[in-house]
Amino acid sequence: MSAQPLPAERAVESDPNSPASLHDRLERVWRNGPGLWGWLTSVNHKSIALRSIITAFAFFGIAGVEAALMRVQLARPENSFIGPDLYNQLFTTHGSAMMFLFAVPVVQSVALYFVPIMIGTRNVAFPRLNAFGYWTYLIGGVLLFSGLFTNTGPDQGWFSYVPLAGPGFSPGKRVDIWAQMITFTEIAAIVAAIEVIVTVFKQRAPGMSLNRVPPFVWAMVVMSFMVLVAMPYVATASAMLAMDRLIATQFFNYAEGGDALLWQHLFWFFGHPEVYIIFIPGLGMVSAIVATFSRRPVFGYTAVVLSLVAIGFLSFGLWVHHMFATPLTQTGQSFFTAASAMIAIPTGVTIFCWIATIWSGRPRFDTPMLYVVGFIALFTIGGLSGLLLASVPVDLQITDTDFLPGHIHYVLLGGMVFPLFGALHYWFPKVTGRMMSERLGKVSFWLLFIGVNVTFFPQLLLGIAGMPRRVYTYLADSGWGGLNLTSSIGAGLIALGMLLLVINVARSLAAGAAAGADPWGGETLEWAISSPAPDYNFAYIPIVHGRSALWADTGDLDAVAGLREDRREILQTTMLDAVPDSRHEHPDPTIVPLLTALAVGVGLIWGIFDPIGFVVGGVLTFIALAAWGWPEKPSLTRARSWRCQSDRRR
Amino acid sequence: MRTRRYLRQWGRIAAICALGLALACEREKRRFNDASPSAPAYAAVTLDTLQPGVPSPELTVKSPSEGNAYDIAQGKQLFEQWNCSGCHSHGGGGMGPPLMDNEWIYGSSPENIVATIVEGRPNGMPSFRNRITANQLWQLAAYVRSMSGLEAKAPSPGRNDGMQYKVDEQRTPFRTPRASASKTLPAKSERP
Amino acid sequence: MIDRRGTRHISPRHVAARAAVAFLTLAAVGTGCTGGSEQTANAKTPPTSTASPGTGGGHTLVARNGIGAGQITIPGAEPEDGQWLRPAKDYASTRFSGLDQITTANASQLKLAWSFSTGVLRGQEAAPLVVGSTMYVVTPYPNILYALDLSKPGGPAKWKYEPQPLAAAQGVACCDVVNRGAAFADGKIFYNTLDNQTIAVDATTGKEVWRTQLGDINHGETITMAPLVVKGKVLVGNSGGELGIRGWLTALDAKTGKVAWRAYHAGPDSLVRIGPRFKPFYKTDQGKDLGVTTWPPDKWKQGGAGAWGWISYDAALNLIYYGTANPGPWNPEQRPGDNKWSSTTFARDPDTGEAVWAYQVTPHDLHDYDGINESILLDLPWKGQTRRVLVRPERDGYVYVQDRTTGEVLAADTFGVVNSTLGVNLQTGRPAVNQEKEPQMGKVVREICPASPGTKDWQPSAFSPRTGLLYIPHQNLCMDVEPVEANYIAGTPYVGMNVKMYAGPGGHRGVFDAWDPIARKKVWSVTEDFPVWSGALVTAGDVVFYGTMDGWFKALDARSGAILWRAKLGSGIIGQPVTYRAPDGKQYVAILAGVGGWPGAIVSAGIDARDSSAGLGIANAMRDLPNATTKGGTLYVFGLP
Amino acid sequence: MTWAGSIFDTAGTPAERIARLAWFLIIVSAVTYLLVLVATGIAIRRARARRTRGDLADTRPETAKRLTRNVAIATIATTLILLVYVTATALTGKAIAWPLNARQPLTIEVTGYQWWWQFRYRDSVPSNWLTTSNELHIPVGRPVRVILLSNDVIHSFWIPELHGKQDLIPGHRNTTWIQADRPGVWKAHCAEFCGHQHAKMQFDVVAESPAQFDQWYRRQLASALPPTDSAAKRGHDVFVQRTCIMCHSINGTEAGSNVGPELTHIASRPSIAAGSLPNTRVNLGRWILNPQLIKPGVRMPPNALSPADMNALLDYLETLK
Repeated sequence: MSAQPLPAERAVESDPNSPASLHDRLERVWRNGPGLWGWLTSVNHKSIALRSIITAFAFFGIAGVEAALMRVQLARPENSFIGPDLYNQLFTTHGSAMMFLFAVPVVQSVALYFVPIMIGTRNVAFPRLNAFGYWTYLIGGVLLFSGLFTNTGPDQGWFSYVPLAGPGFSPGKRVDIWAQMITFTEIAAIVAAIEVIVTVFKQRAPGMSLNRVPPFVWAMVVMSFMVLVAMPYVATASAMLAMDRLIATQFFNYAEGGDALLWQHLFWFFGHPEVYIIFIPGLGMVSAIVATFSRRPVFGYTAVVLSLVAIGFLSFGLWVHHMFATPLTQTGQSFFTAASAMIAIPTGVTIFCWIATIWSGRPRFDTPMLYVVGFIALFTIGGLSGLLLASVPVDLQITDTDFLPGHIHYVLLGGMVFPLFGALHYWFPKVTGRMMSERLGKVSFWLLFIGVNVTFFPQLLLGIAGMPRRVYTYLADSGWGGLNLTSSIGAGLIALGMLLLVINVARSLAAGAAAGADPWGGETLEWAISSPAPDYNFAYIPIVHGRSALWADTGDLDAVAGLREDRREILQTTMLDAVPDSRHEHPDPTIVPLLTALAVGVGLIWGIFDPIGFVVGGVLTFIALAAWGWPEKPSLTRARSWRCQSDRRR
Repeated sequence: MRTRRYLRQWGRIAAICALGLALACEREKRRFNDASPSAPAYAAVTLDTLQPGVPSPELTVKSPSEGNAYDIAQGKQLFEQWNCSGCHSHGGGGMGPPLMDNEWIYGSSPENIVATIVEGRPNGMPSFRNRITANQLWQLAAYVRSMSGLEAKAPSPGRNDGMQYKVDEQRTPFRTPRASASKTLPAKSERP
Repeated sequence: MIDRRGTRHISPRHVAARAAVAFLTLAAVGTGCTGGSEQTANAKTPPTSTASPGTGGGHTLVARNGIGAGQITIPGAEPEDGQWLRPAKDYASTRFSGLDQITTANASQLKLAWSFSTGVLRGQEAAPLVVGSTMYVVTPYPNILYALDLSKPGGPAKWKYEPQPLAAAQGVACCDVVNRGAAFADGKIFYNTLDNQTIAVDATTGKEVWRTQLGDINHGETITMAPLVVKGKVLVGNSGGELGIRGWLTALDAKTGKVAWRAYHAGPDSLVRIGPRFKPFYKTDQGKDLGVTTWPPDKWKQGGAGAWGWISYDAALNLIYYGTANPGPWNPEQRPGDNKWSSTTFARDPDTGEAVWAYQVTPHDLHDYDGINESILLDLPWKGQTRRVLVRPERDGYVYVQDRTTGEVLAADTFGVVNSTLGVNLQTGRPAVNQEKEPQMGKVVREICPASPGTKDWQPSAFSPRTGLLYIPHQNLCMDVEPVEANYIAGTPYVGMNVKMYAGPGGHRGVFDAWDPIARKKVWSVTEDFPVWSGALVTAGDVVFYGTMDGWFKALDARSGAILWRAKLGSGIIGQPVTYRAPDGKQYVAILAGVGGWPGAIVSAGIDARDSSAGLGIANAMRDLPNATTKGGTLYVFGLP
Repeated sequence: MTWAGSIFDTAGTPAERIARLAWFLIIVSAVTYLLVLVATGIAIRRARARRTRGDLADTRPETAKRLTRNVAIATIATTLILLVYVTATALTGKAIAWPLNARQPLTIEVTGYQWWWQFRYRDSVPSNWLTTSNELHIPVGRPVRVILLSNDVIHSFWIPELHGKQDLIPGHRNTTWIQADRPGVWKAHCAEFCGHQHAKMQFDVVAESPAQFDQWYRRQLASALPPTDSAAKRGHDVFVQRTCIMCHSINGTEAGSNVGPELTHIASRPSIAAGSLPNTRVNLGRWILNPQLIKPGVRMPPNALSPADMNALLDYLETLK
């Protein structure tokens, strides 16, 4: 069937109580303040998520340029384009930025943008905290790259193995900058995860019980829980590293009761789930796109959701397979090999379900759908090459070779970047109100798809050919020149594809065709509101009667009324069944999150140079938090009465 | 008018930032292949300011390793590997005098220290002439200075990866050098 | 009067035993003998004329020990002549004086007779010599030799001899620039300078007779030991186990200074002077060219094993006994194998230098346990028969009793806290190494006892035939170590170990023990706050003397350990007390006060203890010494009023 | 696909078994991948057809049932493949473990330095312990126990032809083993990022017959002969009086420092600079003059030697066969 969703604004227009004025009233209450001040004080989830996405893409761009530079250096043997010092900084900041400044923030930002809309609420749960998260993330990212541009770029590898990253072998402040960047981004990531979790569990539209939550939202919830569990490990580890370096703690010093391997365990206990943190949202995006473009809900909703949850759990049992060469007992080997194998099962199930969705659907192959097919083609290579790495004996041969960058890029580009680009094309109309060019989109897709294969398949082969990774050059007689050159050419294709993508975005922003509220005929609630989305998202909070909110057989969209329009109010519902529970007043724009982030920034950055900075930063943060928590007016009003206005209309 | 004030203000801020950046670059530079001031230059450094007649203008040789984290770290490795630590321990001394205190018999400036290493000193300090390259001499001197807090804290080494036997150089308090030669008293700028 | 800090331990069983002690005193022949002729006496049939105490005759040196024990005799005992001709007094290294004017009854009346400043403020480890009416004092670097006239009040200087050693030698002296004394023979004073010269000085005129350069500071060599003159040969060994030297013992002709022979302590048998006469007792010491095959290729050439300690001589067997020092570098992983002949006791023929037997006390030394300590030669009743033994309180914490004709170990008992080894296997002669305390690269091993200076370092012990007890000044230190790669650069240290020492169990750092070699146990023990780094002296008046590093010079009752007297001197004491009869017929006790040496360098060399690895790790254990004493270099002489 | 230096160019049992497993996994993966692609392709074609026909999405219960069955079958198939995978892995893992009954193994300590390798061959007689740098010889057919140590940061020991990697971790003593089943000359790399010159931290591996190995061993064990001609004598003096002596050792001379590789038989080695330059006179000269141009960041400094000194030094080093 072809769903005919009912845009909410139409409902607003026909409201007897002067709909235009309702829009105005809500707009007045929910919009950001004017000018720069308004920008700095915004607590709107869409504003913050959007600037976060843009920031993430900016970092992605810089890190991509770094990758390109590295590929130029490696294009031929004994190249002298970049020396080891700069090369090491480049590959370290490339990896760190891609992982910590792009991949996680961007998927979380997409979540923060679309999750509230998809579940039918007006803002995320803790808007000021959300703003704070963004500012810390921004500070962390700027810190890393200002380090790079002042020759203080971390050069120890994104994995920061001690003792190379320790005080003895990484002099100066390079590693400290890395460690604090981690702290900043982990604060931001944890904040975002809390936002998503609380928002999803407490602010879903009435009727959206947990078994009706869209797979995309489920993916984001699973990812957020994983962030909550995994990120503290790396944040702790990086804090321990910084303390080892700055105030002479002994966490990683074998001689004083510490251990270099402790770092690896802590890091990979985060680092392996990290990969899944990054691509589970990708699976969510794929689910959303597949459903919309196949014109049917995702096949096997329960299986897909349970698979996502299973992947989330299992991903915490695999970290040791990064450390097989450190070494490991036979029993340990078997356990971690088996655990690694096990995770392939739920991953397989999701892929099979999507294939089944397409199989039984009526797909349109617009650019977003192309990216989904690209995802299946690339990610499967990534996953299957991962099986080689999870097999201890084979891993001993190919770990730390170029096979690994090949594998991880297949996984991350295939599993996360392709879905993300699909999502970009898919939701661009919702965010901007304009369509992207299909032609340019398709060309750039094919460039990227071919580019990724040309770049990274040779790397898989190079690994098998015995080329170690993280090398700034290789000898002429190694016989690796041809494959490396191929790989570098592939990188050029990727760069070209990226360029077209940027042009497409720019052109579409300026002159893209206007998109209606629902250009794709989507399934989920975001397509029920106008494009671009209004500041308050929903004039009336919708009531959901099924999994596919907009494809419900009734075709009608019930709505809740009774939220105050003169202040920022959110409807809270119960955790499982989303029964309306209470109204919650949300804060107005405020500068406090920025100030708090700055105070934290002062502490963490000054602390790199002198431990006194931590103290000063701590005091400043305390002051900022005091301002944050200063009581003004009661913040939670228990709803005395709420009404559910059945507003059934065609 | 206003714009100009703005510009000036921003210019000032930019200048401070640029200085900070330049300092950061200097601190973090890895000088692999830089030409260093050659041996005769530091050999000409005088230890004493008392000179008959009119004192000659002071010869200044700038140590390229001052304030450079990488060089100080290299100096630290060399200090261990070339058995400096055999006599001076990790600054506390033993066969040789301590280096972490504020007694500087032959001067505390980088040039003085380099001269001491190159020429040797009569009561047991061997002469390393021709044994150590200029660059490494500066690195050693910078590390030796960091042992008593004469180097800035930020580039000074952190704790060892090994047994702990003293407070690391990064946290060693600055101690005003004491010696007969006034040249060895640090200029204000030398204070971290 | 008991030192407030010291505590006394008396074995109750031994109190009873002591009551049963009977002793014989034997007369010496001749008085006022000024000659230095080496008398040889048949140890089995000592002279047996009797003399009453205090008549000026020496005591013969036979004692009867308690419960069922036989007699302990000192082989080659010379009659007491009131002189002090070599640091150990006699060839058996007993540091026992037959003078008995100072007794347990009157020791409390000891008063300063006179003092003399050497003008050198480094560690004073030397024993003053007394020859006739002259006292000879050797200072640390610059190794000045003073002759003091004992026949005049206040001991004014007769002359002073300055050898002017190379100043650079200070840079290769591992543990302060000490000198352990001179030796007198044939009218000459023989002693060594820090820069590896052996010098003979005319004892009367102070004129140099000859000097011979024996080593090279550019290879890390120094000489700090006191030579021993045996049968017209001056025996000298080198120091520098921390600087990659090649250790040796050299004999010089006392008349000309020509090198008579030199025996290396590593390398092929020809260099070690191992020949057909060589019959070591234990299997692991037998074999060809062990000085090469027990080292990694070529490393024996930098393997340390000097001989900077004490040499004893048994005239009857015509053998000298001495120990070799630690192998280099300290880091044991860089020298797999037994590392022969480091930490080894050698018995050699003094005429040719041929080794007769050798016993490696510490094969593959792990903790810088030099084997240079004094061998005290005794004829000991042992399981029903008299054995000719040497007794050696060793650095590794054991008192070794060895048959000195064969090298067989009869007993090895700990006299301090030892956990680095778990006992000595008397069948194989090898100590059982405690694997847990074995230093390994990439590992810090903690709480190794004893620390590198051992349970007892160089500080010589004394043996009294009257009490049958051995008086052992020693220390109670443990350590943490971290081996690191040592790099051999000639003329610089070659150690490869970061060390941090601290007081052992009990918290005290020094101990003064009385040890019964027959019962193989401690009889009494006095603990001191700082290591007891001075030598011991015991007299026929049953008074035992030693000094502490915070400057107390003490006299104890040799039987009970009760403190009889003490005096606070100007600086910490690490010297060797001697006693003599002055031309005025009275007995005096002399000691050099001047803190230094390995543990005292924190004062004498101004080590900064904020670095606890300083001074090869001992600074950490000694960080409060600068509060207790200051530099010095003064000779103090005490006598009865 | 057995190009030189690859993990399939095997010369020893462990590598051989791993290669077999890797092939198996690659084939299984490739088949799986093809199946996924084919399934996707069919899905797209069918769906396309439906679209051209103008049909709606197929949400009939019977279709859903069929699809559920197919997804279940695919999942079960995946599980079975994974079971085989885990079993194969465990079997191979067992097969490449150290053979406990190995007779007369050779034991070699490998120490990693930034950025070179030291090998120490153990022997029951200490004076037969052989230390070499950046060149590993092993006898064919004899198992070799390898003890892995690091002097600074984490490195990884890897000879692709013989076995997988094992890390050298400060504070840990890892072991691995290798055994060459055929003679060969290979290049091995450090496989764990270890700083500036990780890329050029290599060593040469020579597997040769036991007789050749013994010959090599005996030759390496000998000290360097004293120089005979005047040029070499001068070169020797340059070596022991200039910067060289601070870091390098040559058995039989005064030089005994371990900061850099030991050079007792440098002239017999195929390469210099940790396997990154062929050992020729010109390369050696270039390297000594300014190693930073060849390996930026390497710990060896530029050495300002006069041409005459340099020539003499090279003459001397060339005598160290």
